[in-house]
Amino acid sequence: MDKTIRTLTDAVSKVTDGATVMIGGFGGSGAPIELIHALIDNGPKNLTVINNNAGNGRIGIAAMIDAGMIAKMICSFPRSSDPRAFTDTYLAGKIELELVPQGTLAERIRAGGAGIPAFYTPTGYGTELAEGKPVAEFDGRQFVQERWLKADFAIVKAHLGDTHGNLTYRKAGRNFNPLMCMAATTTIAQVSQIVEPGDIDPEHVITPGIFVDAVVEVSNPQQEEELIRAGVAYAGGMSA
Amino acid sequence: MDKTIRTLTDAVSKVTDGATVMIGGFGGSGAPIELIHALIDNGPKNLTVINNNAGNGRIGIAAMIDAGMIAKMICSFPRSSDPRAFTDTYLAGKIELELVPQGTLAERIRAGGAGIPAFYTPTGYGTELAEGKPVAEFDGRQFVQERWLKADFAIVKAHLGDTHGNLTYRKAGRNFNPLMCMAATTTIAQVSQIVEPGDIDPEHVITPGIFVDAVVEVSNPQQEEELIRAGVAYAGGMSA
Amino acid sequence: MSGETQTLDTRDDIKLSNTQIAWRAAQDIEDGAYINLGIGFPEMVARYQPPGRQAIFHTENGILDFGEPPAAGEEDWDLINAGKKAVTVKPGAAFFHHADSFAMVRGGHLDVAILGAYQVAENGDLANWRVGSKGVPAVGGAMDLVHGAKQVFVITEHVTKDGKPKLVSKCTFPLTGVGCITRVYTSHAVIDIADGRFVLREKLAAMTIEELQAMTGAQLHVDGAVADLVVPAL
Amino acid sequence: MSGETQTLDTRDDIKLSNTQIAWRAAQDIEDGAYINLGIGFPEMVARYQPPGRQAIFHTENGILDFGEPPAAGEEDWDLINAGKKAVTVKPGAAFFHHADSFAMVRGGHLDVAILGAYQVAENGDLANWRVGSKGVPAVGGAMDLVHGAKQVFVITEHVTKDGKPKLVSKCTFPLTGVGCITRVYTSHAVIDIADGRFVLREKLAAMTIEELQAMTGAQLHVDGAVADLVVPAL
Repeated sequence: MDKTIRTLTDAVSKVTDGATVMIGGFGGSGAPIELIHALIDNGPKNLTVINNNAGNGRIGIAAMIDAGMIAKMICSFPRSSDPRAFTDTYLAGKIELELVPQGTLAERIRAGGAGIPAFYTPTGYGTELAEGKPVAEFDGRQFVQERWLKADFAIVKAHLGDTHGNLTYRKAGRNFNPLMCMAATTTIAQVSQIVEPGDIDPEHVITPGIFVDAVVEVSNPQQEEELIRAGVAYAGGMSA
Repeated sequence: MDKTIRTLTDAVSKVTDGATVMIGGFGGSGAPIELIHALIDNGPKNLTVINNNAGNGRIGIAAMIDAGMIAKMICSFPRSSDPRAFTDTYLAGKIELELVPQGTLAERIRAGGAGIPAFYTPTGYGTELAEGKPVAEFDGRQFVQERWLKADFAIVKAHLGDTHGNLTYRKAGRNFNPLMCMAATTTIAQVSQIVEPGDIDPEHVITPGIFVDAVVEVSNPQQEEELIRAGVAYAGGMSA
Repeated sequence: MSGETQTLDTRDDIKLSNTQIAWRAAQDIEDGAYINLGIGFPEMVARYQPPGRQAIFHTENGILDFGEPPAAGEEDWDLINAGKKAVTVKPGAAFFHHADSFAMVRGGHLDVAILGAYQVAENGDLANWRVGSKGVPAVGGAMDLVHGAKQVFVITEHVTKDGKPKLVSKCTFPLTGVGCITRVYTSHAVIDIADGRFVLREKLAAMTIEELQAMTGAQLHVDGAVADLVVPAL
Repeated sequence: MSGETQTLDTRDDIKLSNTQIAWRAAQDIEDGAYINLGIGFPEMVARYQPPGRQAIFHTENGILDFGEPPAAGEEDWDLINAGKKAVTVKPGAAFFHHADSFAMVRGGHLDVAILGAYQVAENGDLANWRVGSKGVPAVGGAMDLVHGAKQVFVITEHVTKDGKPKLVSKCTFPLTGVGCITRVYTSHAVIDIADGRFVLREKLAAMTIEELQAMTGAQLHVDGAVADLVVPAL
């Protein structure tokens, strides 16, 4: 068994029009910029994208929006230091937004991965984000019913990955990545280094390989924050 | 901030009559034998105990049952290589049993720790273990509603622990321990070695210190399986 | 139907041994499959992985990719499987807690779970955790394992020791799960469960479909070819 | 009530600065407390921990016990806080994923969360995520943070820039959470929320309760002594 894929383009080649795609990262931390750009080159349209944010500047998810690939964003915070891509598209009525509180977003994704179709949370009770959702009382307090989130694909950024798909992460770059690995039919991870099975201590594996389908090496990954500060715009065709 | 407690007896001194106590371990793996025996010496009665099993031989949870400390067991598998303590007490009608499927037990404890009062699971639907529980349909399939489990105390076995309460575990000794740390008002961990903050890499912390209240060092912990094979019975008074 | 079958002899001369049933089930596990084997008889399946295929074994108590038992005296009692037997790990193993372990189970991440059975019904219901209301009930992970794995197989004798059918129209023992079993490997046959029916796929060449039907507590359907159930001497 | 207050001047000469409000809130954080500070103004609270006390700071994106920003040029952009600012970690820090992070939040493990506010109502309702229905809505972790922490504090100006009360009988802006705030530190007072009422605990010595009431959109109750709100020059 070897889950290694040689090129970024091959890694995302199965993502086709209309797919639901979870993309890891919180802002730029743990964001799989190279996989996103390869996806832009492949050019599937009408995607539903799940991420905590909704892109920054002219790269990554923002560049997907600019390329007209995203029909709907499910996120908690569609703002950034340079939110033009989402803001302009949203205000023009050309992208749908499902706004989800951040902890509920994380728990819905985990529920999708864990086979829990619905759960109750105190978060959002009595607010406009809970409108239309079932409410129930437990132990004298009111809770909102939330549903699992699943996806056709998850695109994540990890640190080490072995050929069985076991993954580690770097610092706060962990964030949504391990959850999304669990919740997608097909999970594609870019890693800074591909290692042999056994090179990652079983005690230190954060995402066990059962949750990962493909691993592609990007040895010096870009950081969204640095690209934004440098004013980079993704021009396409750079992933091959 | 230093969460170190010097003696086992002090560590469990706040567990009083009628408390609900989660005890980590799966069989003997990850079972905090020394803390359990200290608890027997302290002698609180009428406890509700949550563990995957219900004791083996004449030590650990079985010795608690023999000592008449447990009014109710919540567990998935009250059998072992030497199940006399639970079997005899249960068949004599002197201990209550709440039998919970193992994955549901784990998820209920995690829910207790995560502030999720109820969730839906496919597990147990249509069986006697789901009788009387609410059922709901999601995406054309039937699911059972299960409630969170919380406890007054969790007693767990870890490997390394720093003075802030950050913990690591050994191999499959992890099992229910990290979940129980989350779900109890007060969590007491025995560790093989107490180390300084920073000695555990932040990437390798399994239970962050926010979930732990007290850490006590037991440098060469006993393994239930070895005690059972040696025919040991806990005689009391050995924890001081 | 149970009236008919009570007169049957189990005919040891023309049935598979447990190791042969385990061997047959093992042939259907693909390379790279993630699999959970129930405690006891199903654990035997691990011994018969076809050459060139490497399945990855999951145990509920928090290990992925565990291997053979260690040599006697080399046991580490923190490294055990769900049956509380000492195991080893292979390169590429991972440890995780119980909630993550059952996320793998319930979340549909296992390719196959293989379990024993007291009874399997034609609608896929399974009874394998207790036979009555006496004694101490214990369920463990059985009720979780029957939900979530992409396929849930049963390996079992075709009939009980006293000749009663284990494949039935409706389970009479307490259920483990509803409509969860997709395939049954017995001492006499390989049977799929589809659309609420037993569909016969393979049977021992030495017996007729009628003979097999007489040992079975519900209608056996034929949908395409019925192959011979052929296993090596083991 | 808002009719009265619109005529009020905010009187810069007798109000606390934001740093002073943050300082005052910081005095109530105990040694060893686990705390989450909302993005922006609440982050200032971290600067004013009293000597000898060490609070442990949580950030939603998966760090416990993070510390000061790194020197310019030393940033690691995988090591950021919820406001996407570069941070460092202290000895004893831990990293974890978002579901575990919000288990800490929702599960009642934080001792204190401190947030900003557009409006706080006397029943503990908070409005702090949007002021209308225009533009792009963004909620982040605000709705989660108001539930679960053992105490949820607000730090805020007592009135808006145009003199309207921020402490009100009922929020008119979209709610972040219902009945979730336990204490409010303002530019003029410290006010507990108990049993659906604002209870005045401290006020600036230079003003009367009546003057404070005139700036407040709901009844201020007195239950025991009202101390002087005293802060250092900062």
